[in-house]
Amino acid sequence: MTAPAPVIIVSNLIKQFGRFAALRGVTAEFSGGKIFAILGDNGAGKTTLLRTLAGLSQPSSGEVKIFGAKKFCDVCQQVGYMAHPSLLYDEMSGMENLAYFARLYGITDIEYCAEVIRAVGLDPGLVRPVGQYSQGMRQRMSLARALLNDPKLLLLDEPFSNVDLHSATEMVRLLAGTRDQGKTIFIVTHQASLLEGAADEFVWMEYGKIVERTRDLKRLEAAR
Amino acid sequence: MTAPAPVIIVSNLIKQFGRFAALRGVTAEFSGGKIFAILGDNGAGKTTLLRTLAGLSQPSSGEVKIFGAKKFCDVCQQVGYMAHPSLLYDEMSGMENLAYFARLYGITDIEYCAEVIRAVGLDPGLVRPVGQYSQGMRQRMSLARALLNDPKLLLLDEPFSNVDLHSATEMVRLLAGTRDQGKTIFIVTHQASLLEGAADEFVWMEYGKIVERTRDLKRLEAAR
Amino acid sequence: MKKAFPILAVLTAILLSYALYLALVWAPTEQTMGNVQRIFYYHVPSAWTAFILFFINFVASLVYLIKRRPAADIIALVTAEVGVVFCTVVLITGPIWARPVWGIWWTWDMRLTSTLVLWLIYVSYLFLRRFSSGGQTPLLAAALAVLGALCVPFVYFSIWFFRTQHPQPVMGGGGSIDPRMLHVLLINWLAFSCFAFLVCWARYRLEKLQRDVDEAHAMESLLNPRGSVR
Amino acid sequence: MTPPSGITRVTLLKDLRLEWRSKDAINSMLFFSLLVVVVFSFSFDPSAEESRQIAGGLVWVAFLFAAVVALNQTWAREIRNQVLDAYRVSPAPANALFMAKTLGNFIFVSVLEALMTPLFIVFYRLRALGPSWPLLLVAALGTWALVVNGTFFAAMSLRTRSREIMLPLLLFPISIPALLAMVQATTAILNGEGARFWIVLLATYDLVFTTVCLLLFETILNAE
Amino acid sequence: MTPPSGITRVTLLKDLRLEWRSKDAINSMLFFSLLVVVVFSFSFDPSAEESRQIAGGLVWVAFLFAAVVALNQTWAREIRNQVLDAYRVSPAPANALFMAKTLGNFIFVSVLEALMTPLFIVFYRLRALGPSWPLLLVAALGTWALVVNGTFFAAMSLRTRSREIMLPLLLFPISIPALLAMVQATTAILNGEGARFWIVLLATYDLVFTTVCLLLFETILNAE
Ligand code: HEM
Ligand SMILES: Nc1ncnc2c1ncn2[C@@H]1O[C@H](COP(=O)(O)OP(=O)(O)OP(=O)(O)O)[C@@H](O)[C@H]1O
Ligand SMILES: Nc1ncnc2c1ncn2[C@@H]1O[C@H](COP(=O)(O)OP(=O)(O)OP(=O)(O)O)[C@@H](O)[C@H]1O
Ligand SMILES: [Mg+2]
Ligand SMILES: [Mg+2]
Repeated sequence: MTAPAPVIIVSNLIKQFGRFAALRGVTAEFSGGKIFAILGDNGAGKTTLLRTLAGLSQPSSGEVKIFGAKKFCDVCQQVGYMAHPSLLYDEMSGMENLAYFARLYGITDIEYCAEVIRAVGLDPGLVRPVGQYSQGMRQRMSLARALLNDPKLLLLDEPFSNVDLHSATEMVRLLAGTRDQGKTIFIVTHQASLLEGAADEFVWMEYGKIVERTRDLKRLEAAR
Repeated sequence: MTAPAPVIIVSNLIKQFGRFAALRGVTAEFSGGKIFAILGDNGAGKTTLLRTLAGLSQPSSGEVKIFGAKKFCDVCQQVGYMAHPSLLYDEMSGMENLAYFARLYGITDIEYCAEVIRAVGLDPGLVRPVGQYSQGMRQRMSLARALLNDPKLLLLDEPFSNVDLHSATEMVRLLAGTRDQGKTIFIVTHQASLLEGAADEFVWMEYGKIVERTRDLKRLEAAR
Repeated sequence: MKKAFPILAVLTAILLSYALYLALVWAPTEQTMGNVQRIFYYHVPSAWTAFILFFINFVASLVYLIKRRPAADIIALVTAEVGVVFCTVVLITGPIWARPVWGIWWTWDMRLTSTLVLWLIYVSYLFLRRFSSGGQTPLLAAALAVLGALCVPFVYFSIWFFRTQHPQPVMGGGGSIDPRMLHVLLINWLAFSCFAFLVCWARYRLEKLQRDVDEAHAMESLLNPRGSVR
Repeated sequence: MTPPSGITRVTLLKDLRLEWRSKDAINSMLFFSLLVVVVFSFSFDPSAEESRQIAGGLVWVAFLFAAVVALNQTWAREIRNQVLDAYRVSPAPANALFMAKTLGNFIFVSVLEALMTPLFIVFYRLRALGPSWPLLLVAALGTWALVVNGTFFAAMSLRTRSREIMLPLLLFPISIPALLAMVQATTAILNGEGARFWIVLLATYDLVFTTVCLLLFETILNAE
Repeated sequence: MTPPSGITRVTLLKDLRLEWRSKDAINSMLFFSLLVVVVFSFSFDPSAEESRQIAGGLVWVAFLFAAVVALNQTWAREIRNQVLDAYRVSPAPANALFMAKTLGNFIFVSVLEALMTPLFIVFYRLRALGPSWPLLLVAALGTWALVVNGTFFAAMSLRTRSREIMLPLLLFPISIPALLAMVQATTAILNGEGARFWIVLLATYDLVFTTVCLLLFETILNAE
């Protein structure tokens, strides 16, 4: 592998909600092919940062460049986003959901959708609607949706909260595998210990700023 | 302290949702003055068990006895319940919330409510509505509501999910203190490690049954 | 019990065909309205049957509220369903009759209106049963059934002033009806009641079976060490 | 113990205070009722003699639709963070809550009506031929009929799918007698005829349905 | 890339399939429209000559109320698990979604009207004096006017608190010209007079508002 080039450049990002600033000047560069774990206390601005990266939230000031593009819609084909809610239709089966979202990305190949489902360890033949899946299954399906367009950049918001330890470790393994294929992955989570072996860098946020970036979780936890 | 007497007796509790049995015969006795951590995979039936104990969900068959009473309403003065949602009005300040709920328990003393808020480490003078609290503050306020009637039995559902590590450890400390005053506490959680020092017993649920009760978390985690 | 069902079914079929013969052939033709009047033998017995079924629904719902017996809930469900069907028959035969006789499909007459309101109430009951989630459907439905039944007398009082175009009750009213017509009417009513009872019974057994199957599934998942097969 | 009436009072006060504080509901309902009147006058040329003669019906249909929109929001605040569960685990009686909600809605809808009526009078140039004070009585009784059933059915539809559409489905059929009585009484009074019968009918309806709703509400509230 | 029209098609088909599968919405709307007709006929004695003369207005007001209730549900499915965010991060154009929703609502409301009209005709014994086929044109144009604005404003009110009440607040004022045109055209046609002016007015209204909504929708969708 060649040395990874910066995939995301964030400069002086500020996001205000009324009088309150959720992001108070975030400046950072993130290089490709790595897993970044974004940690921080409640209200630190992690979700806001991720939504801004995904173009779902317009920053009050500052700039985000993804793959060199300033407008998110220019690169949306290459980004996958997974939020805390599932972003899936509860009434449709997993396969129907993926088939629909695939069309939004211009993919019409049904067999390909089935493959993605298999990749996250689910059975594409399941006819049950997603609403009746267990929490763990739903999170996987949600991940499958984010992986659908074979994105080079993955943004995941609390993928493990409310998921049992077993399912969580399995998901981490899956993500590490994806990273090894050269993808860049951002994971916001409160359960840093799950990512101890997998993440390449831990990013600590506090009061709307990135205050520390380190490879050593132990040291970070001791400091905070 | 004298030897604790059984506070909760659950016999052959079954709860069905249509064709699906969420609780499949839970039989157990829990003695007073302890912290019980209820663990288990997603969908194991932990929340259902807790809701049944709190009289919010009627069992399909089987019986719950709390402090010897079969009907929950006879002992509701002595039970505190905290769910995953906050059970608070987002539009009122913490103090107003507590003042209202206190009235439901026949408490009219405002100063007492302020004390409870102080006990969970918040400032009773805060005028902001609860909806604008950070997640961690809201969880604390929710705990304050559960503690309001000075209950002998506390039922807590995932009090730490989405709460940062720092707030969580503080909450555990607070609960341990409450236990030392002779209260019985049930905590459903996926973050067992937080309770390692504090819980007196770990209860492992699987497929709607209690399959193991132990004092040794390490052994439990190794086995599962 | 189970053996009685086919016997009753056969008897009902015979009775129904006999009643059909009486209504279409044997009964005298009405002088002013002509043959269209024969719809009378379906219209009126359906109405009476529907009323009886709704009454049973009310009683069963009360019983359920007090005793919480699943059987009462099933009875309430099936009587409401079958009652709505019979009430629909009244609401369809009425206008069919009204068109040639009165020259209009519908008028805001007291009898017509009260039937319509009754129908609306019990359809909303069925809607509630269908839409409510979770295991507490019977309770909600029973509560609604009681409120709905209480509403009926008010419906009658609130529309009594509507000028009425509809014939007065046969029973206990003026009684100006040909005895042969009355005979046919009563036989038809008997046949309809038997039929309604039969349908209710079949539906009861079906529903009971359905619930038993659910129960068995739940029991199976109780015994299965890995939980239900999900 | 706070007596039930005390709990009704605090709950009602809390609701009123919250309404007042946000003024959201009030403002939007005001505007809504204005709009309804305007839409009606566009649809039914108010200067036409015919429209004036059916003004009694117009007014009540407008009130009914406004009330349905208002009633749908009744329980919204209580289920937002599952606050209703907090009420249910407390020793406060269910009927106190029901009375508080009904009274709250009664006040709310009455205010609406008080604001819409002058508009109707102006737009449709209504003039009563006889004494018009009995209209007040009719309005009060009729509003109570709508509101007591509406509150009850709104609580019922909490337990159903597609909550919003359920309320009119349940409320309309049962309210038909009350609606008829209101319309007839209004028309009679406007035309200078006696409305004694209708008023007695309405009063009986109110009495019967209030009693039964009170008897049944606990069951409804505790159904999951 | 799937072209916009293709995405409109799949989205529309998905919505129709889901509606069809549950049939909930259809059935309940059917019953609701029946109830509206019945409530109207109780309030406005249909046998009275006066009510028959304003039947054009009655029909449209009934349609308007039914449509508002229906439109309020339009986006419900899309915001349930924040599926809308999944749409927004995809490269699919916003207008494709808007057209799909508008068409879906148009079909839905048209079906409603087709079902309510015979009821009105029977209950109010309506009979057109002139040729009645232009009524179809008026209905189609009028429905489109309601639906295109309704869909737009429903999307807009997603971002506001008290969502349900917002829709009529926004929709009614803007729809007043359309409503007026519809009512006048209907009355004119029923009375055998020409309605050319009103039809041209409606068509222009439709054209203008459809264009403007399409131009603005992307902004609305991407506003947080
Ligand atoms: C248009 C819709 C109509 C409806 C909803 C309707 C409804 C009913 C109902 C509910 C009853 C049973 C009432 C009772 O026994 O208390 C009934 C009875 C009867 N109907 Fe109708 N009806 C309709 C039209 C007609 C017409 C057009 C005629 C004939 C002119 C008619 C003739 C009768 C007669 C003769 C009875 C038996 C009288 C009695 O025993 O009550 N109905 N109808
Ligand atoms: N729409 C909004 N309006 C007002 N304030 C907001 C909004 N969204 C977020 N905030 C505020 O911005 C701050 C950062 O929120 P954010 O959701 O990014 O935190 P977070 O780091 O994800 O926290 P958590 O760990 O609890 O998810 C919080 O204080 C929150 O109250
Ligand atoms: N209202 C309901 N209707 C149908 N099934 C339900 C309902 N509530 C819970 N269940 C099912 O019962 C099972 C147990 O649910 P419960 O919420 O008790 O699990 P849990 O142990 O709390 O899981 P988690 O860790 O995800 O919170 C799950 O499979 C769930 O799907
Ligand atoms: Mg967050
Ligand atoms: Mg749970």
